[in-house]
Amino acid sequence: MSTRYLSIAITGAGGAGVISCGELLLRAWAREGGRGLLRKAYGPQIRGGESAALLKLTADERYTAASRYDAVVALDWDNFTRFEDEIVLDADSWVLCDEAQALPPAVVAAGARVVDVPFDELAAACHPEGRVNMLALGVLGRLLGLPATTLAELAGQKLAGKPRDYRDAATACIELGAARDIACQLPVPPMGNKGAWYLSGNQAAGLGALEAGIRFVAAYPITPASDVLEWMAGGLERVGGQLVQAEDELAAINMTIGAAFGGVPAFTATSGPGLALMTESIGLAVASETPVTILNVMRGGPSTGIPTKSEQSDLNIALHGLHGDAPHLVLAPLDIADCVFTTGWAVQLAQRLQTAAIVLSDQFIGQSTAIVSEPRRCAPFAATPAQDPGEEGAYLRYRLTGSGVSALVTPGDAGHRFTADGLEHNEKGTPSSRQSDHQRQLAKRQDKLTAFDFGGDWAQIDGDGPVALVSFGSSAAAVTEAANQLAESGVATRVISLRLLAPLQTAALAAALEGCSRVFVVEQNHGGQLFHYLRGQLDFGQPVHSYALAGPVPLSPENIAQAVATVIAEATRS
Amino acid sequence: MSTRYLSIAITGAGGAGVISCGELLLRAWAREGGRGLLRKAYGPQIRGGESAALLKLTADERYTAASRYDAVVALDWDNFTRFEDEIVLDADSWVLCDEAQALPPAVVAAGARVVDVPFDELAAACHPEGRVNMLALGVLGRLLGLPATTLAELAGQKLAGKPRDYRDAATACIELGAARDIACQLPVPPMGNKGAWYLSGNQAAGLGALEAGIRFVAAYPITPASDVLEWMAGGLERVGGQLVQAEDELAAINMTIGAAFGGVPAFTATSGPGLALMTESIGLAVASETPVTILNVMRGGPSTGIPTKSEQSDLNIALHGLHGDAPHLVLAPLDIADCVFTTGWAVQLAQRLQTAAIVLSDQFIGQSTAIVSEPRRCAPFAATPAQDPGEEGAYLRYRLTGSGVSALVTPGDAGHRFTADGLEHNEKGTPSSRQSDHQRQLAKRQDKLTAFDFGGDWAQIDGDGPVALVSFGSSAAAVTEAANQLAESGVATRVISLRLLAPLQTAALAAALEGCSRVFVVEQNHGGQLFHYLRGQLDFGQPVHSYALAGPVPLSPENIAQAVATVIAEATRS
Amino acid sequence: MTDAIRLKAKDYKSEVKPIWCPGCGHFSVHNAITKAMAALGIDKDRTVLVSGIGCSSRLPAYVDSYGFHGVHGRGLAIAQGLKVARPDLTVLALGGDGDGFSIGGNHFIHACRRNVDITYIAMDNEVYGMTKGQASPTTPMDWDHSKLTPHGPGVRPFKPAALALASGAPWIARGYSGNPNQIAKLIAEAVEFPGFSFLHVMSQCITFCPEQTDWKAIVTESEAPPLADADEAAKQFLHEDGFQTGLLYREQRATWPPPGATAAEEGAPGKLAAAFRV
Amino acid sequence: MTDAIRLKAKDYKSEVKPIWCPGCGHFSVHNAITKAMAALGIDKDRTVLVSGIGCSSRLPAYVDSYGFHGVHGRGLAIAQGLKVARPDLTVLALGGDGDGFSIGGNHFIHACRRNVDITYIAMDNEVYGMTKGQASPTTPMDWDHSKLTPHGPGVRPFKPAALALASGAPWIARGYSGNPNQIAKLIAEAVEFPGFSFLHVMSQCITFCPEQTDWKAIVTESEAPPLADADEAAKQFLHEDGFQTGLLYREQRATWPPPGATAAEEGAPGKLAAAFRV
Ligand SMILES: Cc1ncc(C[n+]2csc(CCOP(=O)(O)OP(=O)(O)O)c2C)c(N)n1
Ligand SMILES: Cc1ncc(C[n+]2csc(CCOP(=O)(O)OP(=O)(O)O)c2C)c(N)n1
Ligand code: SF4
Ligand code: SF4
Ligand SMILES: [Mg+2]
Ligand SMILES: [Mg+2]
Repeated sequence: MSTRYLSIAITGAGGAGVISCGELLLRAWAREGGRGLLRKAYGPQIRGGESAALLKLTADERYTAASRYDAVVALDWDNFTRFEDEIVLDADSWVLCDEAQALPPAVVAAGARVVDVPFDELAAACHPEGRVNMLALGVLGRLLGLPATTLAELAGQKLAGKPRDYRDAATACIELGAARDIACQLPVPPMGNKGAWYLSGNQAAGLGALEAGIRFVAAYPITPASDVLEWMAGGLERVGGQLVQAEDELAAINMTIGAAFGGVPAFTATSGPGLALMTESIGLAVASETPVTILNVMRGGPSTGIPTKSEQSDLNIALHGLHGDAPHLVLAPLDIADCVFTTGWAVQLAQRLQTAAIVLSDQFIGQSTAIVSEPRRCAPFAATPAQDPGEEGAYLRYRLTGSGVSALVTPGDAGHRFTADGLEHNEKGTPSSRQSDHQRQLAKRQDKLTAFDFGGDWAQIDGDGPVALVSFGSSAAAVTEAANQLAESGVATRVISLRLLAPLQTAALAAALEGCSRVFVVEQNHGGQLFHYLRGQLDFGQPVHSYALAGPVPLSPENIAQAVATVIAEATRS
Repeated sequence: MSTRYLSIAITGAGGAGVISCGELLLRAWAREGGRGLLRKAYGPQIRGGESAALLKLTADERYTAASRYDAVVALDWDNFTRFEDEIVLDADSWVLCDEAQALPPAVVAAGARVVDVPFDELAAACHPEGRVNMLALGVLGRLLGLPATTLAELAGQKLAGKPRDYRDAATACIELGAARDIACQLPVPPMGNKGAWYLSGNQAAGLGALEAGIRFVAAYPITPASDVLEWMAGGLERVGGQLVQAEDELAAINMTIGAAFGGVPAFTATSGPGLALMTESIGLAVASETPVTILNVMRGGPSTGIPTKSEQSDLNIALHGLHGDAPHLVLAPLDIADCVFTTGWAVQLAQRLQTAAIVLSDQFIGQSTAIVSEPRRCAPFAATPAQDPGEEGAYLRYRLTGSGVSALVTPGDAGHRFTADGLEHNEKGTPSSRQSDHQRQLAKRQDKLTAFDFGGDWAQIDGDGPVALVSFGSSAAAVTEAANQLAESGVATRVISLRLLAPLQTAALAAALEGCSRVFVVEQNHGGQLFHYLRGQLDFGQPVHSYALAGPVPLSPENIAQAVATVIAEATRS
Repeated sequence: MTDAIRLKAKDYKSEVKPIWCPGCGHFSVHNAITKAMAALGIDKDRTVLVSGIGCSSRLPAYVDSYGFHGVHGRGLAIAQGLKVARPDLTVLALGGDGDGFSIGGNHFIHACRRNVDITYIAMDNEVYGMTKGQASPTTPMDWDHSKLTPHGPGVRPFKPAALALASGAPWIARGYSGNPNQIAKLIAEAVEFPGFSFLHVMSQCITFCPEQTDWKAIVTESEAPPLADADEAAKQFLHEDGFQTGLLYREQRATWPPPGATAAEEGAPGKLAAAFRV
Repeated sequence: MTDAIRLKAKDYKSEVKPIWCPGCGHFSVHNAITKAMAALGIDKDRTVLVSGIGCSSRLPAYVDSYGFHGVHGRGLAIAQGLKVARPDLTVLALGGDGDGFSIGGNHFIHACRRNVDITYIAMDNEVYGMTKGQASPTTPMDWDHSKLTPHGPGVRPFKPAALALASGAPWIARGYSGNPNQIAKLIAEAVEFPGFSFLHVMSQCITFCPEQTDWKAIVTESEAPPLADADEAAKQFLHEDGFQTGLLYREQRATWPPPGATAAEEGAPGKLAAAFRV
């Protein structure tokens, strides 16, 4: 294992509060200058089913899912099998549980070391309102070296609205847990970094949007995008914006377009099924050159698929889901912190280029919470280059300019009235079905994207080895991690993590690939969507391999590294 | 010009009846064993605007749009400029018009030869109810050598519902026109072929669907797909099926899915904007493995675009417009007659493979009417290979089989009850979010398409020259025609016209391209959608060039041939 | 039903365990449906339950009949297509207030108007349960429990019965999850009614709207015969507090498609093709 | 309006020539809108006309104001988003019966419910004009002129006013294309009404429904003051033949969003970010 990390899973029935336990632990860890990630997993039950808090503590902010677990705190074993694919144990793992409850076969088979903690009994004995999750918090806090006072303080804040008795019970349980001597050694990573942020990718995306100027949101709830909206509802209220809960996604995207037409930067968030409903009207934004940003938090597909789990299978629809020739922007944040930058960049690009931007986040980065160094922001664009709408009455909304971008005025601007149109139109905006107008406007809408200088943020490039690992969005972390592992076994790589997917920066990408002898395209879906897309856009001079694996279990750096190593070994042999 | 054809344009105000004139002329021509195509062009006005009947008469059924016109009958010149892009005249062209009306500058510039026919005056003088279009019919009939009696008979049939006076006037005008001696020589192609059919591509697609077993249609009107539905409404009534006019496309596709779930082969037709609205639920058909066929009659895009004109720009959305990994069928008829075969084939494939099939027709073949040899039919598939649902209670709707296709029962079938689901599910159909179930069901849905033997109809291949011209759908005709022209200038080609676009028959296509030194991908859109798709799916061993030109003017064989010749010449030179 | 043995309600339950929270009102509807099926002696193999997406829409898998769990808001469209294509089947559509009145609102009003002979059960908990508690079109204006609408939706809730009536629904009833026997009785009547029957069930969401346990106290059960007069019904529906249960409105009118619409003509496909010959 | 010179109706027309058939009812609405704008002395630069797709929806380009010609059925959503974001503008949404009551039906009922302060003019010709004459949700059951429904749609038409009322619209009126002055008066009132105002205009399609010239004979003009009582209105709307014109219903209720909802907090974006710091 190249990177030192500590992984802890806390599992229990839905009501047991394992997620709260994980959150408090991570917050306390953050206070002490630690770094880490919390992933939440639920069974299909709405309430009362099983859930799991999956923690990965690692000083270097490499936030992939853990490939194995150092410790599992099992408040009970009910339905543990649902998480079997995700919580991998081995002989080095520690299991903290009430030994009175029978161990699931998988745990026995893994040969994990079991430590008896009779959670129910201890919690009940400690306080009439005693809760097992607080007990577990105390126990884990001690193993991590966290002060019980910090844990109790944070728990108190979280339970501020609850009766005093309840809060007292929490403190008592935490203290009891923290006092318990447990014969188990965990490889605790170093702490002591400061200046961290604590947030989820969905919150980060919301913040990025607001900071980039979004003041209007219309949306329809959908998992796993709802919490972007829930955060933004509060945020917009404070910055003087407005959020409309629409009747459906068709209304949401059109309300967004309406607000944007009014000159107010506008945004919506959704997930696969909602994005599918929006594509007709995203095409309207493209044709009418109205700037809108759509955040799509990807989940398992197709159809309703697996709503609560992650996948990267909406790349195809994001790139190609609009009817007609409808060039637009597609971006993807690379990690939780990068959600701030990439969403903000998308908003600014949409405004500058007067088109639609689709941002592809996913459930993994969207709903995981992490401690991160202060996120980078997208510097505010210089004011849009002066665009003179010209004299009153002579305004051409869709004027053919060198850049493809025309002067955009908004209602209220005196004397530059026009009608925006999704019908093909001439420069003035009057509907036209002439070949000449059509070809020119098609070219204009394409050229303004192609000609724009996107700078260096189209991708993050690490290393300069001869083996290229190309991925997009949240896969970047797993790929980077795999590259580290490959480096240890002597394979030097070049990791290219794409942030801007459309327009694809083909020249820059080709340059970045120069000198590579072999390319691997890594993504979390079944069809190899990025792989086919890249091949369709670029002439690769070297062999290109696809590593595409659908969700919902996050991509495993180990498996990626192994697959790459195998191909290389075979190539060398033959 | 390699192929002898005669092109005639009849233009006039919307009320003047130029389309009727064109239709009657083509019908009479059909009676005499001629072959030909009628394309209709309208201005944006609903009624009262200008319209044009564009005829191409050609013995060999090469139904591309004419690149120039031998004759124009201009009943008036109002708004002629709207058709300027499409009706190209030159010094060899004849213009029949009332010389009292000033010629448009473009006509003058072309140097066309003008023949004076004072239509209004003659019609009025001939009969109080006299109409210019019937006069023109007579004049043109004579130039083509058609008997005036045939024209009068057909006109009488068409006007059957009108007052006698009206019909008499028509006969009188036709006779007057036919009697007029016009000093103009047209290169009339040979007639005398028999056994022809007279129909539009939209009618052909409707027929293909009904013959393949469609007994349920739900749809929402949209140009240029409405006339498929209008024909099918009558047809379904006669074959004992049912058509529902839905409130929108969302309802249409879901009603279609509902009927299909009931075991009744079901179909819908739409165009770009409607297809965009359907993609979410097409994904449901894919995930729930419910067979449905969607005919998409393409028009100019993006957004509302150019509703009445043709384009091939919905390839991207048809291939990739579904969220998640949602493999399905995409087909495209190659010409008007082929709409029967390809639509029938699509229906049968959807049924056999329990998935969604999207058929990409377009306005050009959909709304043009042609005289064609008896269309080929898709032979009825042998009954679905016996699939044993197994014992009562043990039925697994989504069983993993060798072929990927599972036994499908429909409600009413005793003892094999199941719930179809768009949530990811296990073999039984029970929702599951486990990695193992997800991966297996994803693979199953992909593999059943990949593994199927589609036979030789995936493409039409003509020639075996070293230069490959690859296209899909209605571009095939222009490409074939271009190939003929290239042959004349010594360039031997291989024309590969794709009928099955997804799953792309990569092995067969690679085999078909074997020995080619250069590939041109030809399509009618701005972005080169087919070009990028093919590159993404196939390793081309030779240079590949894109010839992509958006609508609405149909692709020109001459321009294609020239572009190909230029590239080849340059390559030879360098 | 040809089967000699009379099935009990529990025989109509499938083996799949519901995912609902303990105390969810949807359990009552599930029970009521199986009770009604038993009371009608309905043929499992000729019955289809169709739904959209939501906690409520998970129901079809829990009944031992045919089922279709579709996409959010489109259950009614699937159900109508199925019934038109297969008039021999008994078709029930089910879903929640979000599914039916928000994203599915257009299909709802058009289904009322079209009057295809299906039964539609809307399980209304005035909230989006499945997505963790956002406001729906029937949520009270001042319900401020969702972060998405922190001061409440601020919009007057729909009155589903009034909307159904104005859209043309010929059969309208209301049930309450606290009284599954009444729901069962209403479902049985709805299934037997020839036309579109709309059963609005107040079905509490214990998790996101625990205050709905108060409904118990304000529900009234109508003993009056259903109104057959649209005026009277409209008056009642626009004013009611939303908690009168029972069969509220019934009118006879022609269903769509008209019966016998699908008789095939002798040799029809051939004749259709022949018409294209020159 | 700051302009000293009072504009006339014709000054509000743009230079784009309408594509409508001679005799189309939509010309009347176009005239009426410009008359109303002149009567209100409205500021062209602060007015936006939003529409969907259809013959009727082509209207915005013919008025010299800002305009948005959107996609089919979604004009009301664009208009609401615009008005919420820019409360300072006067926003009118326009469209046909197909656009508004068929594909756009969900937005229609939700716009009525939401009560954003815009004016919606539905130009109802009981047909899809643009796509060449298919039945719409307001087409008579037995209208058999479309090949798509050769025996007529066979479904009872919607009564748009009844639907609007049941959905919560606070202001409902009806006009007729034969009387553009009345339409102009109603539009002016609608624009001034604080809330969602629904103006249903019977606007004939001379091309596909020439029989609609008969409307002239059956239209009645209401002199009575508008109803403020929902019961009475419901009764009238459910029964009426659909040809009573005038302001039919008016009720005051809170618009959405509540006024002053968008006051920004000092230093807000920074504070939001700060909350994420550990
Ligand atoms: C197109 C689409 N949009 C949004 C969602 C997310 N979603 C799933 S269920 C649901 C609402 C459920 O509420 P309701 O229909 O009232 O059912 P309940 O859970 O309350 O029984 C939503 C918004 C989705 N699945 N698909
Ligand atoms: C998504 C979509 N579906 C269908 C259409 C085709 N379409 C254009 S206008 C129209 C109906 C127009 O009818 P109406 O709104 O009543 O307006 P009218 O032309 O009668 O004024 C339809 C179905 C479309 N443009 N987009
Ligand atoms: S969240 Fe509410 S509606 Fe959903 S299962 Fe739980 S109680 Fe029922
Ligand atoms: S078709 Fe009808 S609605 Fe359209 S412009 Fe002509 S008369 Fe008006
Ligand atoms: Mg609900
Ligand atoms: Mg209309």
